Amino acid sequence: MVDLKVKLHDIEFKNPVTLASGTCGFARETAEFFEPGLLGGYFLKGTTLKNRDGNNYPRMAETPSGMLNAVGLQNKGIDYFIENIYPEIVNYDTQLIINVNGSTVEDYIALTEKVNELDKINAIELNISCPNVKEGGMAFGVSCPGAEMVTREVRKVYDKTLIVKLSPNVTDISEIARAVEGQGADAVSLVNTFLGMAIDAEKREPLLSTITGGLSGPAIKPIALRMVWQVANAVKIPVVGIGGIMTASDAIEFMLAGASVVQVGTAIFKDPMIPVKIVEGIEDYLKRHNMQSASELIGALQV
Amino acid sequence: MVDLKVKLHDIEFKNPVTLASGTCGFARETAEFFEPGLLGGYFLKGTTLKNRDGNNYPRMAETPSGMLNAVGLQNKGIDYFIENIYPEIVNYDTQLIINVNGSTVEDYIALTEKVNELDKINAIELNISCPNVKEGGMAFGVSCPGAEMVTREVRKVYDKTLIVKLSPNVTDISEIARAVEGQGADAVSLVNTFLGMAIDAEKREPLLSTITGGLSGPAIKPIALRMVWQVANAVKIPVVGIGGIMTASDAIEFMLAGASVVQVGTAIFKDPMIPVKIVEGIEDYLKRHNMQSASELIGALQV
Amino acid sequence: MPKKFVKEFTVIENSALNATNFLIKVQSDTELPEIKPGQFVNIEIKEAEEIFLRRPFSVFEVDYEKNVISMIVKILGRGSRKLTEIKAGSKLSMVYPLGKTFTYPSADDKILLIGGGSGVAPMLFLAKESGLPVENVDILLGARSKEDHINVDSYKQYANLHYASEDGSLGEKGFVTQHSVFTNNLNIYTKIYACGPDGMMRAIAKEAKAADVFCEVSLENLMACGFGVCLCCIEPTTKGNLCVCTEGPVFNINDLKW
Amino acid sequence: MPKKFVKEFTVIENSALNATNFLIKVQSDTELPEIKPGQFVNIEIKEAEEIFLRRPFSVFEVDYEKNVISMIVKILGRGSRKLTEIKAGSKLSMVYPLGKTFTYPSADDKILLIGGGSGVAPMLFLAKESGLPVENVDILLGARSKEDHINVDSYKQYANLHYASEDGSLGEKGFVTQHSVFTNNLNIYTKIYACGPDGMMRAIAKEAKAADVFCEVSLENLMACGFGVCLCCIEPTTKGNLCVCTEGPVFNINDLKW
Ligand SMILES: Cc1cc2nc3c(=O)[nH]c(=O)nc-3n(C[C@H](O)[C@H](O)[C@H](O)COP(=O)(O)OP(=O)(O)OC[C@H]3O[C@@H](n4cnc5c(N)ncnc54)[C@H](O)[C@@H]3O)c2cc1C
Ligand SMILES: Cc1cc2nc3c(=O)[nH]c(=O)nc-3n(C[C@H](O)[C@H](O)[C@H](O)COP(=O)(O)OP(=O)(O)OC[C@H]3O[C@@H](n4cnc5c(N)ncnc54)[C@H](O)[C@@H]3O)c2cc1C
Ligand SMILES: Cc1cc2nc3c(=O)[nH]c(=O)nc-3n(C[C@H](O)[C@H](O)[C@H](O)COP(=O)(O)O)c2cc1C
Ligand SMILES: Cc1cc2nc3c(=O)[nH]c(=O)nc-3n(C[C@H](O)[C@H](O)[C@H](O)COP(=O)(O)O)c2cc1C
Ligand code: FES
Ligand code: FES
Repeated sequence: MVDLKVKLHDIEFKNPVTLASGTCGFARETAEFFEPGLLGGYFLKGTTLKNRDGNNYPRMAETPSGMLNAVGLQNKGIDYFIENIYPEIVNYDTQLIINVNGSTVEDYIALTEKVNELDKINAIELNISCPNVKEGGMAFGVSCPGAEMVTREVRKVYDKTLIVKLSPNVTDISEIARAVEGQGADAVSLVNTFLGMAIDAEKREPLLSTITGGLSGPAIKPIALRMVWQVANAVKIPVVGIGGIMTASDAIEFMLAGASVVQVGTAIFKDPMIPVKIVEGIEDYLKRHNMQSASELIGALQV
Repeated sequence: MVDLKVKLHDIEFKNPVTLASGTCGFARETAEFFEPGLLGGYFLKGTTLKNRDGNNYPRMAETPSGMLNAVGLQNKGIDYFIENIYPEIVNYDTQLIINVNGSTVEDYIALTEKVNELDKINAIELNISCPNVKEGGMAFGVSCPGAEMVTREVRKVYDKTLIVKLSPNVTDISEIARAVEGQGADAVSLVNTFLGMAIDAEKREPLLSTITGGLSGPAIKPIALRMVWQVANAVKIPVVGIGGIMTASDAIEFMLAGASVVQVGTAIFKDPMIPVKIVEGIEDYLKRHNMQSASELIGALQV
Repeated sequence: MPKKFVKEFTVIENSALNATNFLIKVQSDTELPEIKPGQFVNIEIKEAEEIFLRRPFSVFEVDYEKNVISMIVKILGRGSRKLTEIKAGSKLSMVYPLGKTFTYPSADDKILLIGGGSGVAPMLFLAKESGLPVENVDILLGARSKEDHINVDSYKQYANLHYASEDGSLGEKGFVTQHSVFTNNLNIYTKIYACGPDGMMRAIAKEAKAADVFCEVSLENLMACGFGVCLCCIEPTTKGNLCVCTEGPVFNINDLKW
Repeated sequence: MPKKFVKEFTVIENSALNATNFLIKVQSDTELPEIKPGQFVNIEIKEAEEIFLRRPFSVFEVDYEKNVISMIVKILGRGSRKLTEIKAGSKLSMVYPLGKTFTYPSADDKILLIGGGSGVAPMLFLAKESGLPVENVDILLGARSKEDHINVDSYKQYANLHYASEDGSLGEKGFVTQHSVFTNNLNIYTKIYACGPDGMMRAIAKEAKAADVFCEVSLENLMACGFGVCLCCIEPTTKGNLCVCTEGPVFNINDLKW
């Protein structure tokens, strides 16, 4: 029997496969396909202090091996989550992590304080990298002072595991990673989506209501993998690897590059069962390679 | 009859379709498939002052809708070019542009001075964005001071059209574009490749000898298109659009986003005739849309 | 117990209904869950370059005995074209059943079903399922010309068939909303259902509102996931932006911001 | 006049030679240029997800009358597998002819051709083209076992056939360099040609160097373009890094840094 368990700071995941924020709703939606306890965890849909309607339709465009989205953090706000959603999912036998979003530092703080009260939420993922909102979002994540400031202020009010989600739309992502590590982040997750654009040549119009949107899917995998490798080599805190993961091999590559946990995002739109297949594939890989534990994969790239 | 001609600063291209540096050799190779005069121009293989062997094999990895390369500017040096290659291609009825690369500013200057003497070369493309060389290369292209310095010094010794090729591996590409515009660049071309990585999960080794390499192909198109759109809105000088162009529609999208000329790169590996088909496709589009001239497409996106 | 599934079906028939519409029948080797009109499947388009996401198609008919689902696929772009080239015997991965059904008519309802473009399937399915006598079910199908209409004569047992065509080559000339069912008295109907191009449904909604008749439309917004996690398919409603894939595709026109 | 072409060929045959090797014959509707052993074609693998680049394959046989080219395709990964599933009648886009041929033997040469893995095709092609009497042409084919060998009996008219297999199930037991043609007297040959796995060719090169016999090998480096523009396929040589696709795939071992 191989041991699939991995640790991220002080929380344990039963396996390294989790779902990415904004691609798994509030875990209930995937529960219609499979038992949530099969996965290591869920990074729930980006949540804000107040209700947000998100951006106008159309919010999506298919691109080569990927897609652009411009959802813009549509959600009903943290209070709705606490009252209506949390009770429904609280007993899922898996890690539930809230993806926290603000337009101002005050928003982040207020949100975090509320989340801190939720017993079964052992970590938050601080999203300072959403490219689809006008204020806040990515603005904090693309400069060291911005990233440091939000991390520092949230750290003051949050006791549990603090994961900061980084934007790939930067010159040097390891610099930002080091900056948030310096302010007390317990882990970093990367990457969020790449700012991209799609045009309808016939109509001579953008395909998204917001003109630009966030690129995700296998197309971004090589860049995301490079960033995870750079960041894992730059910081001491653990790394959550995200970006275009479709198969167990992809997940393993991110772990070899230094990720302790991976998030599967867009892949689930293509096939909701992919995350479960990835768990099985990792187990199979470990057996084939005579490895005892998934944690042996972390950073095991031979260079 | 539609008019396919476009202007870039003071040089004219018979049509907006050119080939990207490093993907069309020295134009002779594609001439084995089609008449070079069919295309607007060729951005010749990155040339350095002295012979360069480039990086070790393997230098290439296939990725979803794209590829990574780590060629590392292998070339025989500018003197070899002037003596042996230039005479052979000088009479091609198309624009020939040299892609100039240095490890130091002095290299760039020395190279440019030599190129300045070549009658039939009406422009250079200053490559400050190659991710595959240890010194120089991208280092100049990812900061405003670096980009400014090289552009300023080369501008002093070069009389003809100076195109600066930008790196996409930056937080704000329009900032860099404005910086080189400020130092006298006549045009900017973008994007060069994205720094990426690929891993052989079974062997637990990187697939490239250099670990990381440059990502190109349709995978990067949405990001490249966004950058061209941002830069075209930020500078007054013309823009050359590059990144994952496979079809006439792709080329038109880049023009709508603001490019005056486009470069086709990796697509040619998939089908060497693609550039010719793109010229035909643009002509067909203009006819279908009752447009008189390809230049009407430039920046014509309705937002 | 899962309520939604991802499964490989076997294509047992793919036949052209006309130049651009195809009937595709697929069979499962396990029992089907209950599937209602308006619900849809999300189909993976395999072996196609540059197609990344699945494509949603309404369920047209269900045969619970043989575990067969059929769809009517209209060629619109790359994915639908590729799908219509599939051979019997091939495998087709589907996510199903997705979305919600219509408000079923009650025994004393007289209903009008309007289908256009790719929206014909759910209307025919609903006509069959309505349980109403033929005389209480009117179907109006709209298309450009006779060639663009598909033959639905077998549905005469469930409904009265009316046609509109822009060139007048089948039924009345003009758009569906110019058809006599609209220009006469829309109030003879107690429920109207529609599925088709956006413009058509908006025009119908306008007429239904004016006549104050209950009206549901089935939307075809662009989708990424199809099961409510991506929030890409939203439609602005009086209750906020709702997911067409989980809270629709069927909406009461009074809830829409049309 | 173009010297290289991109064209859709029609597949006229795809037959299994054994479990992993397939003979694929494709036909052009225009005249073929001259194609020599060692030269290759770069094939587009269509309708395959996540395959972006073409795959290079050596030409095995050319029929100038019927404009037919054939290749022997060994299943190695995703692309070659997909290619071996192609049906007669399908179209196949090829870039051709690519690369350079071998140094042809002269009338008084006695040659040894060694093929292994996916490298059998150019060796058989060269045997046929050499123009030498059978007694001056030895072919040595290496594989894991009898099942991995393909039947090349029809080449008896051009060459003496020798086999090596790792398990001894066909011909001599062991690697090709352990075969008696090597362990006896390699100097009976004036020219040696080889194509196969890297390790095999390096071992052969070592023996040929030791015996001071002329030796050319055909390399199979990873390629992106296949026609000399990307510089991805390079091999370090005494003349610097050379493109395998244009300056090879055939190299004299003395030029290689092996
Ligand atoms: C709930 C639902 C049920 C549907 N039922 C059916 C059905 O029963 N039969 C049927 O033929 N089709 C149906 N459709 C529409 C079908 O999903 C699209 O025709 C298909 O996705 C087009 O894919 P494509 O690759 O052919 O087009 P693409 O190549 O992706 O696009 C071609 C053009 O069509 C536009 N387009 C693509 N999808 C849509 C869409 N959903 N709405 C409007 N414009 C679009 C694109 O923007 C583009 O301009 C349904 C859609 C939904 C959401
Ligand atoms: C000039 C030339 C001539 C060739 N002639 C033939 C031929 O006649 N018959 C034949 O069957 N094959 C031939 N090959 C090899 C053939 O091109 C590869 O087997 C094929 O590209 C593999 O593609 P794939 O998609 O099946 O493998 P992938 O899925 O791309 O790769 C599977 C594994 O094989 C490795 N691999 C892929 N290509 C090569 C390669 N070229 N060399 C070494 N390892 C590789 C990959 O790194 C990976 O580990 C030739 C190659 C060259 C360059
Ligand atoms: C439709 C969609 C919505 C997303 N919403 C969020 C979000 O709310 N918060 C967040 O941090 N990331 C969000 N993301 C980014 C993903 O979590 C992930 O970082 C990104 O998609 C890259 O991974 P992938 O390529 O596996 O999808 C979203 C992505 C998509 C495609
Ligand atoms: C194999 C290869 C070699 C390249 N060499 C150079 C080079 O020498 N100089 C340069 O400026 N860009 C070089 N590039 C980058 C391309 O010119 C182009 O900017 C990039 O590939 C994006 O365009 P594409 O997606 O159409 O290929 C190279 C790209 C590839 C794939
Ligand atoms: S398509 Fe994803 S939420 Fe509806
Ligand atoms: S494969 Fe491109 S140069 Fe050889």
